[in-house]
Amino acid sequence: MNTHKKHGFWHRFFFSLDHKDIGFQYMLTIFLMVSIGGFFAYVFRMHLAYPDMKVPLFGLVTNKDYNMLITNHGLIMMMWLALGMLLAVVGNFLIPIMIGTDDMAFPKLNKISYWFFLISVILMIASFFMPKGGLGGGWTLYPPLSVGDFGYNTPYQGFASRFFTANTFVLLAIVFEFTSLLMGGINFFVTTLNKRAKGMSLLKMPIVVWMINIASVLFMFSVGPLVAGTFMLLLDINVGTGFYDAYRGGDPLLWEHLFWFFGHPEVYVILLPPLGILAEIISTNSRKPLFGYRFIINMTLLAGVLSMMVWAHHQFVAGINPKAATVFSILTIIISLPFAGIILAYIATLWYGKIRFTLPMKWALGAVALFTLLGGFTGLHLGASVFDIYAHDTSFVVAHFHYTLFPTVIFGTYAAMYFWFNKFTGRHLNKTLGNIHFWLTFIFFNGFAFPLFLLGLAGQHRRIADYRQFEFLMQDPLPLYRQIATISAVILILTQFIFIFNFFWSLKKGKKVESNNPWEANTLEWQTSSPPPHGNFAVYPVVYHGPYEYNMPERDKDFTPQNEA
Amino acid sequence: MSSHKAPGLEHEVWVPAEPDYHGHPNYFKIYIGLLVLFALTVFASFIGNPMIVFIVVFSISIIKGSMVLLYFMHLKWEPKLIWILLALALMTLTFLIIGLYPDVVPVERYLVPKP
Amino acid sequence: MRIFPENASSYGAEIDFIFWLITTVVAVGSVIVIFLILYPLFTRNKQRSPEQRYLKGQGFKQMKLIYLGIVILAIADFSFLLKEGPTWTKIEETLPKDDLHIAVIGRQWLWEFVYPGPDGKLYTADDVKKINQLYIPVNAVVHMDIQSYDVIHSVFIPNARFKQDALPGRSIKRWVKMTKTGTYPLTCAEICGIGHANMKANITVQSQEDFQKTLAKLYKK
Amino acid sequence: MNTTISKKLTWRDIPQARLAVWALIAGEFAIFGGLIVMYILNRMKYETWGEMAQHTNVIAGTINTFVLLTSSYFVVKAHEAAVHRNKEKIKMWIWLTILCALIFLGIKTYEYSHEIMHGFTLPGKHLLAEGKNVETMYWSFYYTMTGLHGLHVIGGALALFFVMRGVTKTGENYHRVEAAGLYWHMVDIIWIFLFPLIYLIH
Repeated sequence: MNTHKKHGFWHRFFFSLDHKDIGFQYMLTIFLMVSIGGFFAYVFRMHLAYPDMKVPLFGLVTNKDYNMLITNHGLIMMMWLALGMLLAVVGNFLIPIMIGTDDMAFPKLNKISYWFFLISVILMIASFFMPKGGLGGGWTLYPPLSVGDFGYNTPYQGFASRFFTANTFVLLAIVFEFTSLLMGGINFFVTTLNKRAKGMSLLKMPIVVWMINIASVLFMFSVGPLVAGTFMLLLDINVGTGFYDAYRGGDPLLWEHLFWFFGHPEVYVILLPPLGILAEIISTNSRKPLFGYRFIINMTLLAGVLSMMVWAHHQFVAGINPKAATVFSILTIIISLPFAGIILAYIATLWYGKIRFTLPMKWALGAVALFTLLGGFTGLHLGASVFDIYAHDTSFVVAHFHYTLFPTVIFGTYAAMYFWFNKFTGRHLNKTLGNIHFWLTFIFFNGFAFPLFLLGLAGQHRRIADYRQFEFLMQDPLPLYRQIATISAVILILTQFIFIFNFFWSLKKGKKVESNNPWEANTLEWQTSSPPPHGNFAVYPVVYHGPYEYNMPERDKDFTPQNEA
Repeated sequence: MSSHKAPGLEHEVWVPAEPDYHGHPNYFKIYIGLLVLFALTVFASFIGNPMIVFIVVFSISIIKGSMVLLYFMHLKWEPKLIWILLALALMTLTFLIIGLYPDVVPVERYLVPKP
Repeated sequence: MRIFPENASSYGAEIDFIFWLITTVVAVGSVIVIFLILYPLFTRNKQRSPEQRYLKGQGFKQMKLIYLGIVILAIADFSFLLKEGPTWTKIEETLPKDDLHIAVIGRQWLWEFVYPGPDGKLYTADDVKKINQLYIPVNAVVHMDIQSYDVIHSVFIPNARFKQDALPGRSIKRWVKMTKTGTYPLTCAEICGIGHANMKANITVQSQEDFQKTLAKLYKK
Repeated sequence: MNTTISKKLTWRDIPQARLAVWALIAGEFAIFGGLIVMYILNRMKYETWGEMAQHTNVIAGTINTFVLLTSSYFVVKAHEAAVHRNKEKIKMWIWLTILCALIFLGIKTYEYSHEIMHGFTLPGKHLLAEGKNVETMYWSFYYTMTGLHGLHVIGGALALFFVMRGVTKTGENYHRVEAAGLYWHMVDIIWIFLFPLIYLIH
């Protein structure tokens, strides 16, 4: 097993079957997507604050450009960054090594799912260059707008004119991405169940493995109806059927339902892996067992089931049955309870611990604080259907989901990067740059997202290219808020270059790790060499303990690796 | 710490199912049963009232489907996990149909002329 | 500094009240959470506390504070749900008797407001149509049939705290009762194409007499 | 100190290929189930779809159902042969299954061509011209559901073919016969639900 062969660049980045290499391929692909999404965010934020300015590197933003930018920013960040980074990358890097095995259950399937992902990325990027321009109908792709040429006012001119549109390409990209993630999810699921190291019972697995698996299963079921719906939408666009066409008795609301039936569990698919990452980091850095391991798993399962019953809170004013809306509102409020339990368990882990303020810990604490205080709690505002009448489709919603997604996706990913980078490369990320990166990101993320709450309360509705037409949105402090948000967002985006520089610099020149276990952690990935060889372990571990046995009584050191008898 | 074979690899070599684990129903009997139910389905379609036909035919379909699942696919002898997976799929669809019903069926809609 | 735009409808204050109610609950919760996070950070770091405790959170005894937290949040949740439910019923599920019945129709990218003609009935030949300008009487319940010709739009009147999507293929009846005269914006809150940003109308709330005059003028045209 | 190694790991009793196929099947049920849910709801709403259902070829559908049920039986026999490591029998039963798949697809092609000739196409331009707007959606659903199912038939048959070739050539991987067979049964089950819903309810 320990025959680690040196492979060339092409082999490593295109044909390798090793789960770590595939994870790295996913990561680089997603870096590409994120830089596009981030660039779009920069352009439209600049346009919002300074509508007349020619945005540097882009030029003047027209209404059409603006719609295209926000749509693709949303799609890229939700579908390719969040889902890809947290399921594919984290799952690929961590699952096999954390459960103490050599690779995925189906390495070839893993490779194929990466290729599907790559195809989806290519299709997505190709969609920007279609004859009629990129997609501009909102990332939710609500039908009458996303079906025809409504956005462009041109008549139907045959199949080719429909096929070579951004709508078709984006939908195909989404189908390919879902297929990729479905295959990946099945792979994770089977790997976890069948390839665990000797002694690794289900309740000795690290939380992050649990979370990725629950997320994969949740994804698998919630996405089914949407896949069917996507095929129907593709037929509507390209063949001219009428599934969502009100002229033929079709119903645009049906797509909204299907989309959010996937879309809401998707939020939890995105949320669960970072919660797992936070569990690892908080427990390791508090030098204390994770508080309520089984409780957290039970609450997650409960939240997973509940998350399939709350989707219509995205549609309170979309014309759904008001009585049903009441039910969905109550269920939405109820789903806050299991998450409150999970967050409280994390906070309880901090208590009576011995906290180390390492970099990953800072990211983790920042994520917990922001997610709970401003993301989770404003969820109560929006879950209450009455206030949602006013807040729906305003900047309040934008601020809310940036406060839920940014701390989990971005902070969670960075926490994972700073935590596991040394394991998978054998070198540390630079600490000083990391600290600067953290504080700038933390401050300017708040500077960007908090004003949006105030703008939303003032009635600023979403996806408007130019607010100057609305006098009530140009009253005194509001343009200032918009400028604060923009300047913060721009600095936030620039800050990420620090990380990119740090990442590639440390890859080549970073400080080498002194030991295999710099954080003195318990889980199995720290018990092999850094970077792990092909096949992960020289000697396959046998597991005796749970993953969070820090400060176990009657031990001379404060951590007990899982494979230590 | 002792070395042992990579876990999971032991399943690469598949051994014939042991009789106590993989039950062996009489496949031909099940097949005949399916054909009988299938004939019933076709006859039931002559009842007339679409609602009754729907209920009868759909229930027979469920019986047929579960027969294929249980015996042909050996679900009866599979561990609980598989049952849970299928139950989750069923649960998903139940939520979907309950959530969609009030917004699709009883709603009054009209056909919008094309602009 | 004003947080919300000026309220001009009969139920706007209740929606604002729900916001403040939840915000109060959330503020209290935030203070607790901030304390729970910060206290261990300041007291339990490396320099100050040598000994940590081996607590795994098993069994009811150790978990009781967490259960307590969940119960408190549940009580807080349901305390505002008790207020929220009836308000939702009042605004969305019940229709008070109408004084005026109009149709609000969205199309790319303008709003059409259809008034009943002199016969007082909507959807007859003598209906009058007004583009991007809506006149309604003050203190009168106005029923709106919200419709769309092409794509999904959304009627949004910030000052009335009113929002409803307009879906092609269905006519959604909602009501509003304005309590202050004046001119307020009416916008589209659901992306509907290139002109989404320009889809703006005015809603002028007039006293009864002024409204009758306006209506007469409309009929004359 | 807690040093017990858990002894019984029940879920490991499932070979990984079978587990993966079961997970795939559950996912496919969600996809087809979503489609069927939408169809049923629309069917309840629009009663005129019953007229359209009368234009389907019930006899062809009946034969097809019979063919698929039979093929399911063949596949399970192939699995039985795989348990006994009988290459020749595996070959025979799987060829019979693929034959059934081809018959199914042939009948389906006949049906499609017949219906298209009568003007019941996927976008339904003729019906639109007649003013039967709502009815076009019945045919859209018809083609989407049967077409997607047809793609699965093709996929399942290909999977069976490659598995059979691999098994008979190498004499290894007998478990793959069962995995591919499971997928084939799923295709059958979906048809068991589609057939009455599309053809029989008038």
